[in-house]
Amino acid sequence: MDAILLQILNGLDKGSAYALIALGLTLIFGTLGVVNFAHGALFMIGAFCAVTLQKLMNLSFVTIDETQTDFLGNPLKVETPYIEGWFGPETGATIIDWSVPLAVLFAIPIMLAVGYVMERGLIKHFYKRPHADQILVTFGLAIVLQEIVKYFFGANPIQTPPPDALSGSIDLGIMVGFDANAIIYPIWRLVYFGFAVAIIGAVFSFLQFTTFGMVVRAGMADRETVGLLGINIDRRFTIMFGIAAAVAGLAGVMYGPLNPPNYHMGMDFLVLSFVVVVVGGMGSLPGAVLAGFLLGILESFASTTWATTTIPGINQIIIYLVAIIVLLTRPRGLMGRKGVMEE
Amino acid sequence: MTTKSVTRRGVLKSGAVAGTGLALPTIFTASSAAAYTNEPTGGSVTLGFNVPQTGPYAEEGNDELLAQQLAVEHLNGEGDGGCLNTFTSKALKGNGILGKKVEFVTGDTQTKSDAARASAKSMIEKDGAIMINGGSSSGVAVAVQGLCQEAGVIFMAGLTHANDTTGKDKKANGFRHFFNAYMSGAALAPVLAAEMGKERRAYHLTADYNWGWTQEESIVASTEALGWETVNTVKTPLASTDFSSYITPVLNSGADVLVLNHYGGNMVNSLTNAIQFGLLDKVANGKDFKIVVPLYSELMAAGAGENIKGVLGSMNWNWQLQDEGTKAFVKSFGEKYGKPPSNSAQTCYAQVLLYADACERAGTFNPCGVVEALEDFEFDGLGNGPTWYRGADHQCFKDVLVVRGNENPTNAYDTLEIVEITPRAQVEYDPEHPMFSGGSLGECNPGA
Amino acid sequence: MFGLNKKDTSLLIIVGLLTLLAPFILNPFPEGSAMAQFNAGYPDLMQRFVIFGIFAIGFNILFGLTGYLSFGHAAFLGVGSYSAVWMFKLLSYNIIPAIALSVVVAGLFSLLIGFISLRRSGIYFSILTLAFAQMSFALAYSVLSNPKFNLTNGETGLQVYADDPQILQVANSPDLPHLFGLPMRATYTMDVGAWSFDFNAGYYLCAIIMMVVFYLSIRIFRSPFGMMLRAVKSNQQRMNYTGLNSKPYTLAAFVISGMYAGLAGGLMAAMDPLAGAERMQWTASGEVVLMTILGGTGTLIGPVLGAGFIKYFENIFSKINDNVLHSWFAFLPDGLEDAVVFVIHPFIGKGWHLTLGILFMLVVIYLPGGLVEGGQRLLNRIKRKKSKADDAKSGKTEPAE
Amino acid sequence: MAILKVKDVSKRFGGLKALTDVNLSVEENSVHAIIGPNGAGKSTLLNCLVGKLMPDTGAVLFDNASVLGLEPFQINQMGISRVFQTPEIFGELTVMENMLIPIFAMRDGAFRMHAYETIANEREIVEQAEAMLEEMNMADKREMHAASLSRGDKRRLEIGMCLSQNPRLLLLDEPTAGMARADTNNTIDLLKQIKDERDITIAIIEHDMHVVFSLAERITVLAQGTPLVEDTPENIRGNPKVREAYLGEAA
Repeated sequence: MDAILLQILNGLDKGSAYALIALGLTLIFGTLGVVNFAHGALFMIGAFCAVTLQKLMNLSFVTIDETQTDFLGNPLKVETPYIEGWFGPETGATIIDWSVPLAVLFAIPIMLAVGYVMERGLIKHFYKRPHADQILVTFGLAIVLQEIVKYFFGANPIQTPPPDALSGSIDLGIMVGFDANAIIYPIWRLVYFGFAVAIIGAVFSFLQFTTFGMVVRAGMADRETVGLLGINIDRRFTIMFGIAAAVAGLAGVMYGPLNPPNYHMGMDFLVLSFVVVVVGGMGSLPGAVLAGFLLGILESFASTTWATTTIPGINQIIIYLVAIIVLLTRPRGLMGRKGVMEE
Repeated sequence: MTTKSVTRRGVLKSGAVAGTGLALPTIFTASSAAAYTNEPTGGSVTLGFNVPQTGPYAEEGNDELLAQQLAVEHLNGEGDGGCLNTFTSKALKGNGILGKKVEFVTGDTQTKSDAARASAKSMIEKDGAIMINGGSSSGVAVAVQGLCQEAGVIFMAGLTHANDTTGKDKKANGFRHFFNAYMSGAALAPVLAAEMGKERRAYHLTADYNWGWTQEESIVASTEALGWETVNTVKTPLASTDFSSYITPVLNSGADVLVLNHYGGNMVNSLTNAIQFGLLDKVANGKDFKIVVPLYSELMAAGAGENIKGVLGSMNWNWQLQDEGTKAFVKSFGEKYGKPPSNSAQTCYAQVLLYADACERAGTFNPCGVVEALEDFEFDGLGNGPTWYRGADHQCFKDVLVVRGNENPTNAYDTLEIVEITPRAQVEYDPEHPMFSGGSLGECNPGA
Repeated sequence: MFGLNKKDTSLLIIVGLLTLLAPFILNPFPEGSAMAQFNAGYPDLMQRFVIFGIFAIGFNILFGLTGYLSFGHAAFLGVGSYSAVWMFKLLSYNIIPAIALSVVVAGLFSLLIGFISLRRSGIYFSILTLAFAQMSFALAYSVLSNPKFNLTNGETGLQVYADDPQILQVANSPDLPHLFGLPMRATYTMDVGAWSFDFNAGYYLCAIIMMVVFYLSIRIFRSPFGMMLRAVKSNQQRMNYTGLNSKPYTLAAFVISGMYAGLAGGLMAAMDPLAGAERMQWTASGEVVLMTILGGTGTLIGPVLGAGFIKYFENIFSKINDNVLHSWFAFLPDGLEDAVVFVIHPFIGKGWHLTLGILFMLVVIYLPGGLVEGGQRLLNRIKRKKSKADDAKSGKTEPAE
Repeated sequence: MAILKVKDVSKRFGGLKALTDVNLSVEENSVHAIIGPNGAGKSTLLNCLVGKLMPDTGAVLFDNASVLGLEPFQINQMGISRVFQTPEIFGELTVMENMLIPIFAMRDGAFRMHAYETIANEREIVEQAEAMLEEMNMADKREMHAASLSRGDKRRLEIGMCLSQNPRLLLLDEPTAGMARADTNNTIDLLKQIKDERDITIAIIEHDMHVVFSLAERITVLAQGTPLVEDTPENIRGNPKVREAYLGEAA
């Protein structure tokens, strides 16, 4: 029982990342009708916003400590971050310790800007081109973005640890009446799940309760009609693209403490998140979220010993298998509207 | 007009002098003089450095390349000479190899066996490389070793840890300086017994491909010989990025040791996840829970950051060793590049020197001569103490290091501390050991 | 000639001459000169040029004609390679049965995957093929290489071992892939003055096969069948209401292109008897997409050009390092030299992926017809200039094309 | 003799009744028009005839054989050709190729792997296509891309492609929708000419009364998913029910 609950938690956690990426992907597809293969790269850029902030905070001045020696036997150069110099060692260290949560604030303007530039500079010109062209140009963009990140940050993963207060794990089992130590779960993973739920909730209520959101939803349903009403739908779509980029980016920022960011994490998630979108239903926001969590849970269960002994190798192929089955039996996906991209 | 199996470009350079351009085409057949593939005939000899320059192991490859360049400098008598001063064989004079200046070309393996073979071929066919060195995975090493055997050049492997490289896939033209999974197990087992006791229950997470399997097999064998019990062995897909669903079952499995048979990005993530889930803070079966990473590298340690504190593993070599060879190498590498070398860098450096030395001692670049000179060669002064290149399988035997993630690192480079230097005798095995049997070296192939 | 019109015949002849003379064309710089690093005329790369040319020609039959974008074609290439190596292991090193089997197996495999994937179109088709390819890769890399049932030899790659049966191997035939005794590695080197040219048996075999399949692809492009495939791309609705069933047409195109991929895979194994799982990864499928688009989708010669371009990039361009750059810009003052090298540095050598990505984007944005369209535009511009000049002289106008 | 019979066809979309008990028969070699206000179910009916939609109940018989459950290409092979509201042609192909495809389809059926033949060698088919282009007055445009034709020419091409298959029934879906007056008149003339010169049945769904009364021999008026009346143009003109349901708005 507790093992099953743990795997569900793992699934929800994986699913959080899938859902957030797929949410943005669907938003872009639904509003702009663009298939964005560079969306995984936005997730990766978000994670590297955290890395950048961490590096900025750790910018240091060098003092020479004659009492110690480095690996060559020369006097040791001691690096002290400027922040610690300015705020005193303790406050400074605390600020650095909280760099990942702070990076959320740091990443929002950056991701909005990246999204804006991407849409105005590139995607805009592809609204009327076939989906294949959109896939190709964004695929090219994804390669370029990941190579740029690799050039600046190298190929090795970089740790972005959570703040001390939020690292370690807590005993969830006791809270819901299990034995002690039955369900111990890392705090940051719970934070990540909560964060994902909050972001998803924010996006949905934004679309549901603001005029802006209403126009966008109307635009998703029928772009031309809204255009006829004299509403500048293009500008709103640009903002929508920025928001989608920010959602993916924030998902990336917060993901860093779970698994250290590397330059190819975007590509790792790309194929998966497309599967999520297709399973959920192209253009359906609730579908993307539901499918994200479902696939996360499914993947977790497929990796249990029970599953891999029943069907050897199932953990390697489960996601693709699900995609194939769903596409063949229910092409519109779990929650897709009938007739939308249903071929 | 003759037909031959690989081009020999070196010869042509001398022929070029005689040619008078296109007005009166003179057609040379190149094979008349050459006795083996890419026989150097000019004033220089070309080595091929085949390392990952793109893809997730690019940093590892970059480190190897730095060491290889350093080795070339030392061979050509530039710099401080590095290990030439400490090497017990004194055949190398700092005047190149056999009086020829050493040049090199580089290739990008991309850590894919196909791409690695393509770049090795390009260096052999186009650039006339007479020896290929480098690499950061066993798949690549086996693939390139096979190619070098067929082409008739020497392969001096870089980082390759699977038993197969000098086991069932061993080749006469290939040599491995790096240690292997069996040796990791043999070196780790006594330390594990000393630190954790003989009654432990181990849970293995293993990367689901050849190297992972051989490592799991080796570690399971050596720990079970200690009296440990293996609770479960779980294979994880190579493409996994999050290991939480593999870690959680460990918590309540009754195991008290987790062995991560992972490398590179897999290892960084699985270890990070294991620490997140608080495994190291746990007490199981009345004992403190422990994590073992049988194969460590400096870059993985850097990627895993704080998480490696207290985690045991093994290494081929570490810059903190105190023998003369190590000190000389670390000094010249550190002064040139501002950081200490990694163990794969050291392997590549030593391999280049060993190759050059073998050529000097054989008095020829002919692969068969080189093979003869390297087989059962005993030396010291390149790090790790007295070392033996066994003739039966072309595996190097030397001390193996057991290391632990440093609890209190003083700088970015001493994140690992040496726990034990396991003497060579303890990691030796019979060439016909079941984990290594199956293949045969074959004959050395000079290519012509 | 050969049942082709004049234009296609001359194209075929040009391609034929280019491939047959490739050892000369690709080695334009004398040995030992500073430019020699740009020579591409060594056997391995020449083989790759034509093998990937075959792969891309086949891909273009599917993507160029029907517009179905497959992200999983590398799987067929991989399956072809595995089949070929298995023939080497079981029968002998003669490449004929190996290549034959690789085409057949890839054909059957593509029939299966095509039959399922083609139940959807558009982006769904792309994702289905992607999913199948990734599954194949995962299976080949680990699941099917377990010690109990080792079909692929996983990470190391499938290769021939001394204890393999090789029941048809004749005692004194070469111990590496050969065509009735002619080893694929046999190379004759001709030296002319400072130049040196390699003539490799394997390359010429691949080149001849590429000529044949290139000819076949011209025939397909010009055939009623090819016209039907273009009709699929243009308007499936009209097609169906004209009494034509578009499904078997697309499936046939899918299988043909799968067989081309299998042939390429078989040839790769014949040139180098090792089959690695990485050649099935979806990024490898992405590579053939890049080749086709860069060269020119739907054009005859485009995919071959694109394949050559990318392979040249991967093998030659990637080797330009900072030292080389410094030697090029040595004529500049020191500070400026460093600055120039600093600016160019990210794009060359190991940064070749970045350059390729940028180039690819530029092509998709500005040159949807790829290099071929670029060439045509250039030619037209020259022609127009010329004709303007002619007009001025003679007062005549050429008829519009 | 009725060549096309629609018997008790009903079709619902969720709660919406699109067609209710439609009965209709089209006589051989006649021109039969189906008219009705927007939302009367004209398009739904048409889609049921050509295999795009499956009615919930009822039967559709062509030459006494059921067409229900057949794919569009199979229905085409029975002798029904369809002209769309916006011309559906192969835009990226040349006019000549557009004309060749239906003729190949006539000869070779739904699928044939003629991958090694050359089009130029198929003399007979090329000649037929040339003749048809001649008949459509489009011979001079044969090498143009179909997408670059004018709206009227696209319509001519589409009709020509349908006629080249010698269909027994030609279905036209608002063939003059969105056309300029001159193009509309040209199309009417073309259809008249076809009617006069060929043994062909034409069923036409139309909004434009000018077109309907110029061409049709019989007219069915559809309202709210069910046929209101079926009669000759003269009688329809005078029918008060029709005026009320449909023409009333225009009057």
